[in-house]
Amino acid sequence: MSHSHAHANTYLPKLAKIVHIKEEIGGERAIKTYRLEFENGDGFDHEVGQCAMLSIFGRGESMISIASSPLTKEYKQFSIMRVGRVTKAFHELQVGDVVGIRGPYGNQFPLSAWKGKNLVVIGGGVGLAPVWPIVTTAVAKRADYKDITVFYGARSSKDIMYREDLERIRGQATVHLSVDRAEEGWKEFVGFVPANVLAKKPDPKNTVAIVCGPPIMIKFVIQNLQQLGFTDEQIYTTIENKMKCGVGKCGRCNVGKDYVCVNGPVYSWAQLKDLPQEY
Amino acid sequence: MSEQTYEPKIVAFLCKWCSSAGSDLAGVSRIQYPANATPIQVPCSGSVSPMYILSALKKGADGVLVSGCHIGDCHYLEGNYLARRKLHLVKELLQFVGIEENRFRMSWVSAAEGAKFAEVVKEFVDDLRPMGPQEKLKAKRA
Amino acid sequence: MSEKRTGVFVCHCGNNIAATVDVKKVAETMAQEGTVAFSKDYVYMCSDPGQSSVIEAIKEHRLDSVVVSCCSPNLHEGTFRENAERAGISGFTCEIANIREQCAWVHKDRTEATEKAIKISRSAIRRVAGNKKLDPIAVPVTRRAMVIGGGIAGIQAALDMANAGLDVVLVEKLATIGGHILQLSETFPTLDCSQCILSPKMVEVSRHPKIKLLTYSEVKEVSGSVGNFEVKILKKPTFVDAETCKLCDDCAQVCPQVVSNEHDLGLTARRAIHIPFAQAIPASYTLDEEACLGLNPIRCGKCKDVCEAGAINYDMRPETITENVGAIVVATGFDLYPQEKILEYGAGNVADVLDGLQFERLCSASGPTQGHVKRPSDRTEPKEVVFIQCVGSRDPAQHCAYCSKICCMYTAKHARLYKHHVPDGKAYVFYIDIRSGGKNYEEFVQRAMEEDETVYLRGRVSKLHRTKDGKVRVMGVDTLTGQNVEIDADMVVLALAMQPSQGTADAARTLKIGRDKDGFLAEAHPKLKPVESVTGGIYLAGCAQGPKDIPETVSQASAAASKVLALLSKPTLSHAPTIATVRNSHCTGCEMCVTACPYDAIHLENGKAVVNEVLCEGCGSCSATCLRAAISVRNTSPMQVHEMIEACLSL
Amino acid sequence: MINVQDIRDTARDLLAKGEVRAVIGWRAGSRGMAAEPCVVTKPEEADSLVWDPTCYHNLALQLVNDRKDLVHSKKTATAPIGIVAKGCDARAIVVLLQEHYFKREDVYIIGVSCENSGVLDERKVKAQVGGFAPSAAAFDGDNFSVKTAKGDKKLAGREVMADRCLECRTPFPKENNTAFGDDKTGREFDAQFAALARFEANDEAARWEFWQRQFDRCIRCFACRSVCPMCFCDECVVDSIEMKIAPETTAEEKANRIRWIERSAVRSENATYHMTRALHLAGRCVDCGECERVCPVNIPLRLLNTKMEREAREAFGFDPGASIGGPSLVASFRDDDPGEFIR
Amino acid sequence: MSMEKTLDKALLSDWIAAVTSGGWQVHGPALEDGIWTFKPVAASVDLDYPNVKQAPKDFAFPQREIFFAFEHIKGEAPRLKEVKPEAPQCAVFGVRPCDGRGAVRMDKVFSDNVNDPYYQERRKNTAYVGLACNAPPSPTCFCKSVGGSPVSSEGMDILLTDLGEIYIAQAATKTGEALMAAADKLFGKMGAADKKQLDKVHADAVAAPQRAVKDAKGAPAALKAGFDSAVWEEMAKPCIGCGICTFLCPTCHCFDINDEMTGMSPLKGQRVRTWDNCQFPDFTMHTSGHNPRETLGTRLRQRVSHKFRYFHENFGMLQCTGCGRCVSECPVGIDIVAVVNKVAEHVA
Ligand SMILES: Cc1cc2nc3c(=O)[nH]c(=O)nc-3n(C[C@H](O)[C@H](O)[C@H](O)COP(=O)(O)OP(=O)(O)OC[C@H]3O[C@@H](n4cnc5c(N)ncnc54)[C@H](O)[C@@H]3O)c2cc1C
Ligand SMILES: Cc1cc2nc3c(=O)[nH]c(=O)nc-3n(C[C@H](O)[C@H](O)[C@H](O)COP(=O)(O)OP(=O)(O)OC[C@H]3O[C@@H](n4cnc5c(N)ncnc54)[C@H](O)[C@@H]3O)c2cc1C
Ligand code: SF4
Ligand code: SF4
Ligand code: SF4
Ligand code: SF4
Ligand code: SF4
Ligand code: SF4
Repeated sequence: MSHSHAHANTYLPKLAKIVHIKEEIGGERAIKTYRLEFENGDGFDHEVGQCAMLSIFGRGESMISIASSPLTKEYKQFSIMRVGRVTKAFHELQVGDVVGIRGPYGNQFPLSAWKGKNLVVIGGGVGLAPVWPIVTTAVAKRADYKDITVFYGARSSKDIMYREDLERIRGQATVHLSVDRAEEGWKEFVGFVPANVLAKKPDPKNTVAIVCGPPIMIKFVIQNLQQLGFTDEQIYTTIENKMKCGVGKCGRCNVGKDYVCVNGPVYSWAQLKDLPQEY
Repeated sequence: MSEQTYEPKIVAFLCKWCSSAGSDLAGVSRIQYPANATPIQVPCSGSVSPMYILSALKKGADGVLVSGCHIGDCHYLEGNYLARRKLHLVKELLQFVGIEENRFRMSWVSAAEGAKFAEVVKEFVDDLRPMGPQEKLKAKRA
Repeated sequence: MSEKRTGVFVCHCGNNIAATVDVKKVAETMAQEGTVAFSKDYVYMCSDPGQSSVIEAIKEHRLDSVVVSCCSPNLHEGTFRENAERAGISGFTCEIANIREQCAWVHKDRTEATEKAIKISRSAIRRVAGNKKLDPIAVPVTRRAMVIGGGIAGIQAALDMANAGLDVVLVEKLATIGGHILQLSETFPTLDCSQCILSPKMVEVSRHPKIKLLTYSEVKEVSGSVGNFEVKILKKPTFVDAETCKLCDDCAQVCPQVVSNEHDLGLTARRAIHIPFAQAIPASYTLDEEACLGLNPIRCGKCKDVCEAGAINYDMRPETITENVGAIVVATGFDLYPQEKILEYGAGNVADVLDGLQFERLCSASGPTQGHVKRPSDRTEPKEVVFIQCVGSRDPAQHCAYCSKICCMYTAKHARLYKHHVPDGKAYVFYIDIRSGGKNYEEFVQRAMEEDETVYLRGRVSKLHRTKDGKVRVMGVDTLTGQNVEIDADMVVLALAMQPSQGTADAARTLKIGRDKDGFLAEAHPKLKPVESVTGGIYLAGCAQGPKDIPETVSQASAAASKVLALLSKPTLSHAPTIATVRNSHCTGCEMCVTACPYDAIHLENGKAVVNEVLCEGCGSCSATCLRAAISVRNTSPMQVHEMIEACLSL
Repeated sequence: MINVQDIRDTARDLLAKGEVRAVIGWRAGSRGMAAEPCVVTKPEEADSLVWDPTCYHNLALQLVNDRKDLVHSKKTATAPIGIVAKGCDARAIVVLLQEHYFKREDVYIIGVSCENSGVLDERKVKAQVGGFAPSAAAFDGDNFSVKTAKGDKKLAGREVMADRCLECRTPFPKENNTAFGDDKTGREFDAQFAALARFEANDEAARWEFWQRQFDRCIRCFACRSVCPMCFCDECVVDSIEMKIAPETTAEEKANRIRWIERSAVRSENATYHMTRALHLAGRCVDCGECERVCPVNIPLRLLNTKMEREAREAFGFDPGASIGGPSLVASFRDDDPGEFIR
Repeated sequence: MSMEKTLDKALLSDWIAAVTSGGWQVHGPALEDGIWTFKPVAASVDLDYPNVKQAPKDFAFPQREIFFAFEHIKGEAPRLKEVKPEAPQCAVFGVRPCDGRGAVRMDKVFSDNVNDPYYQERRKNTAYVGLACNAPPSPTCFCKSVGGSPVSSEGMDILLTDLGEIYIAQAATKTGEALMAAADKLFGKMGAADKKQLDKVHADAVAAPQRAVKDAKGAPAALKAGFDSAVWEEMAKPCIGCGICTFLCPTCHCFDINDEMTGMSPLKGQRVRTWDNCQFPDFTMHTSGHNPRETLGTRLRQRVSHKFRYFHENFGMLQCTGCGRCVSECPVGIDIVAVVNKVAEHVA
């Protein structure tokens, strides 16, 4: 995997304007979705699964998955959880503010290799964002894929991100939502995502399953998928490590021989099993 | 900065009860003094962490003033005793590494001592002026 | 939580600020600050329209915080904070940038002053950016009060409060209440007998259903804070059951142990078992353990043998009593400056040189001489008496710097009492000047001079000594005539300075309340808070706070009582929320903050510092001491200061 | 002279009886002459313990690490931990106890006296042999014989002993459960603070010239801080990010982490770091000299710390590491603390 | 080697002068405050020295590098100004073979995948004039066992060998040749005797006994097999988690990127890169506080595995060059040689 940045200064962000902000989830660890448009016609294309380093000057940089489909060229979308210095600063921005962006970084989901297959996309919490472009891209190229199933779970119905988008794609994909605890008016599954997966029993035949979410969720989803007959090669996930440079030099995301920012963040379970469990 | 235009920048930590009130009195009495010291009101001289002083110097202060109530008059009874001990160490250390000793000044100014406050600032500025800008600890970012 | 939206309001203060500071420029520059959503200048921010405009701006621009660049926060911080509350935002998110007293009024150069005003305002903006919305802390109060010291001050305060319906605990160190007044004979300016004025009050105390009297007791430990103190009191055993004691004096008759009688200042003696004086309250004998031959094991036992009432109980043990009160009045009174320290007047070793209180005893009908003035050395009636004023007072070089205030008056009284007892005697008074401010006081002194023919000599007595013929030679100078004066007196009375009593020092230490340079209890403000101590909920009355006479003592006691009544009139108290908070994750439990805190507001729980919200005054000493940035004062966090430093150095 | 076998026997005994769960001590190093710290957990390992003039590490740090391990693993100690401690190590333990980092009954101190000697300064040895690392050293009580790439050399103890040892006043660990060696408190080397006094003879300009050069050289490896038993803070002022993150730590708190000192190893930041550290160690530093020893670029950190130590002693009558009870230097005061500098 | 010549030791200073006048800033070893460092050379330099304390990696990878400056005025878009490294041409004299090999490894990192423009800019302006180690090795040297040699010219532009009165200068790159050509007349032809002596000196140097990683070839596999071994934590027990081993290492390259403020009204600052390292506890810590390498053992494993396994898996060579710095300078004596050997022993 190599980029052709031979002469560009990869550390120098491009500028992008926030054109839209949507508050997905409130609370202490709020999530907001931002649409960024490149300034000065200076931008880049990306692939499904890649991320970008977003900057707030004076505060620092954060690696964030690009949550929009590569087919969408006008803007790039990011869903950011407010957890620390940079992300908190992001949550204080408004439409019209300009931030820094560099990338794209990382590998991609082999979406074209999955043509003709069933896709099972499983997300939890903010972990829906990195896998969301799989859903939107596959839905846009609906004919290329067979069944598209989305599992998504959150703590409560208030914590469900992309709520409208999930409803909108229901026609083209099967959507299984879940909340952790029973609540009034909730008609769908109650319980954790792994349980929902086990209950709905997606068929492993000619299927790839993509999982993203909190580590503990990933662990149990994978166990359950294996129980349903998925092989390690059929299961994909993405991992997060601390990143600074994005180009495999600063050493933070180094796990075994891999630099997650270059060789990851997308891994099949077969590949990931071979890496040290340092993520 | 050329010699002529050099105006020492002073950060002045003033305790709320005595020194800040003392500087108010200087104001009420219209006692003129140089505009070089920008006050930061703190509850007590005892709340001034040595970090504040080092930080101010690092940020480019030419002088740092800490002023509190006279010994025995602390609104919080003992805060200035603690300040005296802590800041004695700061003073010694600054001197030890070769920072001009008069870059850091401490004074006791009561709420009644408006004139003294003005005098302290005036003297401090006079002390600082010949020293020129404080470059030793100032962060140079280039 | 979200981005700060601060509004900045720059006041012209008419021309007070605007004359020197370019207020428009300040407002414009502040608009450039990251967190500022609105900025304007106005001629009088504190005026009604000014304040309303802040409210409007808060609403219109969804401001969550306010900086007013105007005069000293001492003047209008309250005004603008209340105003902010009216607009629906927390008062604690409003900060004042003092650009008048600390800027416009002290500088002339418009450019410099404007720059400084910008820095001050910017600094306030940075401070407010870190301010949290806070609510005052409400603390339930214990509606009981304690009075420490049972002199006239303590008695008056206790009665006032009890009469208003408050439960009061009165703690007195000695075996009886009453204090020094009981040693006086008659009192100026009316010359009525001190016992007559005090005894009814003492009896009232003993009978009052709302007053719990703890004599022979001392406060050992105080914890808690305004509204809720927990006080531990050590009650010494008297070994006599006050209820049963019949005051028959049988015990004292048989007691073999004779010691000097402190009530008569050593002019008489008493037994180990004794009653301080006849009218003592509680009315009971007391066995002075120290003077007794020995209780454990019992060495003598005579008193118990003779006590028919069976009131004596050698098994009494010290008792620790815990009382919960909401407020405390300290009325621990005075001692006389020790005569031993007056070297020039013989350091107490010259016979017939007495102090004022001893002279009071000599004049007192209940005193050692039944009211006949006699020299202690030979029990003869002194014919020439010299009274020396200002002994130990007004002498910063050697003794007390302060004026003891009442000595002029009591010396005049002494001279008069002496003349009333010994009409053919001669009274001389050495004085520096006469301070007789007080209703009918000057007249009283005039009478001493005119009616009672006291010779007032202006000047200092340089020394005195005993002559061979048993007189006391007083050598001084009359500064009015410039003549040296030498008098061979039969008796000399020194008007010694009043000093805070030993019990006052002890109480100050236990209660952790400040004292002034002379050791008197420090008032929170010399003019505006004369009966409050610096610690909330603790009040001062009587000579423990400074020398004073009875009327003043009583007024102050009543004032303290009314302060307590006001304090405890509500079921809860509110405490400023700008106090220290601990970040548990960072605290290592080193206890440095615990030691540093002047208010003992911090203790450790499970190895982490915990701040008592009520005790903490928000001084920040803890935060400057903690190496781990684990403790800081709300709304004055190091982060805020860090940013303010930056603001001060901007430009 | 201490017989190292006594130390081993004691350690073995304590471990065998279960009176301690481990013994922190020194063992022979793998890379030349120097010993290295070790933690012995089995009685049979006790024989690996050594005691010689290359045991320069202040083992109190290992106690701090042990404590952190326990807290981190949420374990409770089954028995106290044993530690072999020199005079300076023991003083450090005293400060840790004073600051309640652990309890006295949690440690079993096997004191070893430095008697008439002290520990070697490897740097001095190197300087004596042209900058080449010595591969082995032997000590005969007065002299060291060292082997180097450039040949062998005999060096007088006085010449190659660590500075801190030359100025040491407490070669005997007073706080101990058991101790070996004699209490030779009155031994004759340099006067305490002698080096400090020499430095202070310089004028202001020379002092700054000196310190500026030192500060400039710092690479901010933080070995000085990391090796210091008193720098046990989980999060240090120089850390640019929040290090102690608990579930309740808010985004706000992480975002508000103050950057008093930037990561850049430049003069202003380095100077602020070292001055802050000196102030944080005032009244706590026991002059074990470890920070100075480990500094890879030879910054004379002891000078800074002994300056504070002398102030603590002379101005405030304070002797760090002397007693467990009593308040910390900067958390307390006396009515007659000096205040002449306040004008 | 294309160009091999002799240089009379007395002429070294003339050569340095010639190189200097050719627009190079010459650096050489200097003993300052008790430590050997490369310092700009004015006239001459004494090359009889052990090795510099800190590997000379900072010529291309300084401890602090400004990426760009930014300014953000309220209401406007942020303005960025790229800061190009001011990289004077530096010729570093006296670089030891382990450090030359270190440069090779750094080059790999900073050109793989994406070129690091700052590194590249500085690197292309740096020339290494190496110096063979023909004095007995320091007790901590172990270059031979990790595939190097005390006389290796890997990574050098020129390798000098001290033959007593003269140096043999062997150019290894075009730059090296140019540096020699700049003072062509100072150099003599290397005669057969010189050649013979050189070969002997080199052979002796190679023959001199060193400490050794017992089976360097097998190390990657051994470390893989020993990944979960308990010896890591055990060996890391005394480690204090400082930055000495990594900051001094010729091949450690990890860094941090931060924004340093120069003003807040208006907001101004710089984005800077500073060295960082895997031994610091916060290095891999996530914002959540989760730390994939929380313990000293896991961090020691990372450092050692990076040198002896991961780098090998990526680039087919060990990253460690055997300079021994981390061994000799570790405050508590953690010894990478002993660690690798012990893990290997453990899995065997
Ligand atoms: C591949 C990948 C994809 C991700 N995708 C997403 C996503 O889609 N959505 C999402 O919400 N999260 C995502 N994350 C996680 C996200 O990167 C982190 O939550 C985020 O970086 C946290 O940054 P923070 O600044 O808020 O936290 P902090 O931990 O506070 O800071 C992170 C960085 O900010 C800088 N910094 C911190 N403190 C300071 C200071 N005092 N001064 C200057 N600089 C400072 C430092 O450089 C620090 O490393 C992803 C992470 C990875 C690796
Ligand atoms: C010689 C002389 C003559 C005077 N003549 C007059 C006069 O004619 N007219 C006039 O108006 N004033 C006169 N005064 C002043 C008058 O005596 C005082 O104003 C008055 O006694 C003050 O009362 P007090 O309650 O404050 O103190 P005190 O009378 O001193 O009472 C204090 C009480 O507190 C108790 N106590 C002390 N410490 C403790 C403790 N720690 N715990 C518990 N209890 C404690 C003491 O035992 C004592 O009972 C005279 C004073 C002197 C010295
Ligand atoms: S000083 Fe700091 S670390 Fe020590 S107990 Fe107090 S809050 Fe905790
Ligand atoms: S702020 Fe002051 S009063 Fe409050 S806990 Fe800290 S030291 Fe005590
Ligand atoms: S050990 Fe030396 S180089 Fe490292 S941080 Fe400390 S002073 Fe700096
Ligand atoms: S320098 Fe200060 S904050 Fe840092 S570890 Fe040491 S004591 Fe703690
Ligand atoms: S191995 Fe040694 S040098 Fe490296 S971090 Fe640990 S203690 Fe420091
Ligand atoms: S790992 Fe150690 S021995 Fe190897 S190159 Fe780095 S510093 Fe030198």
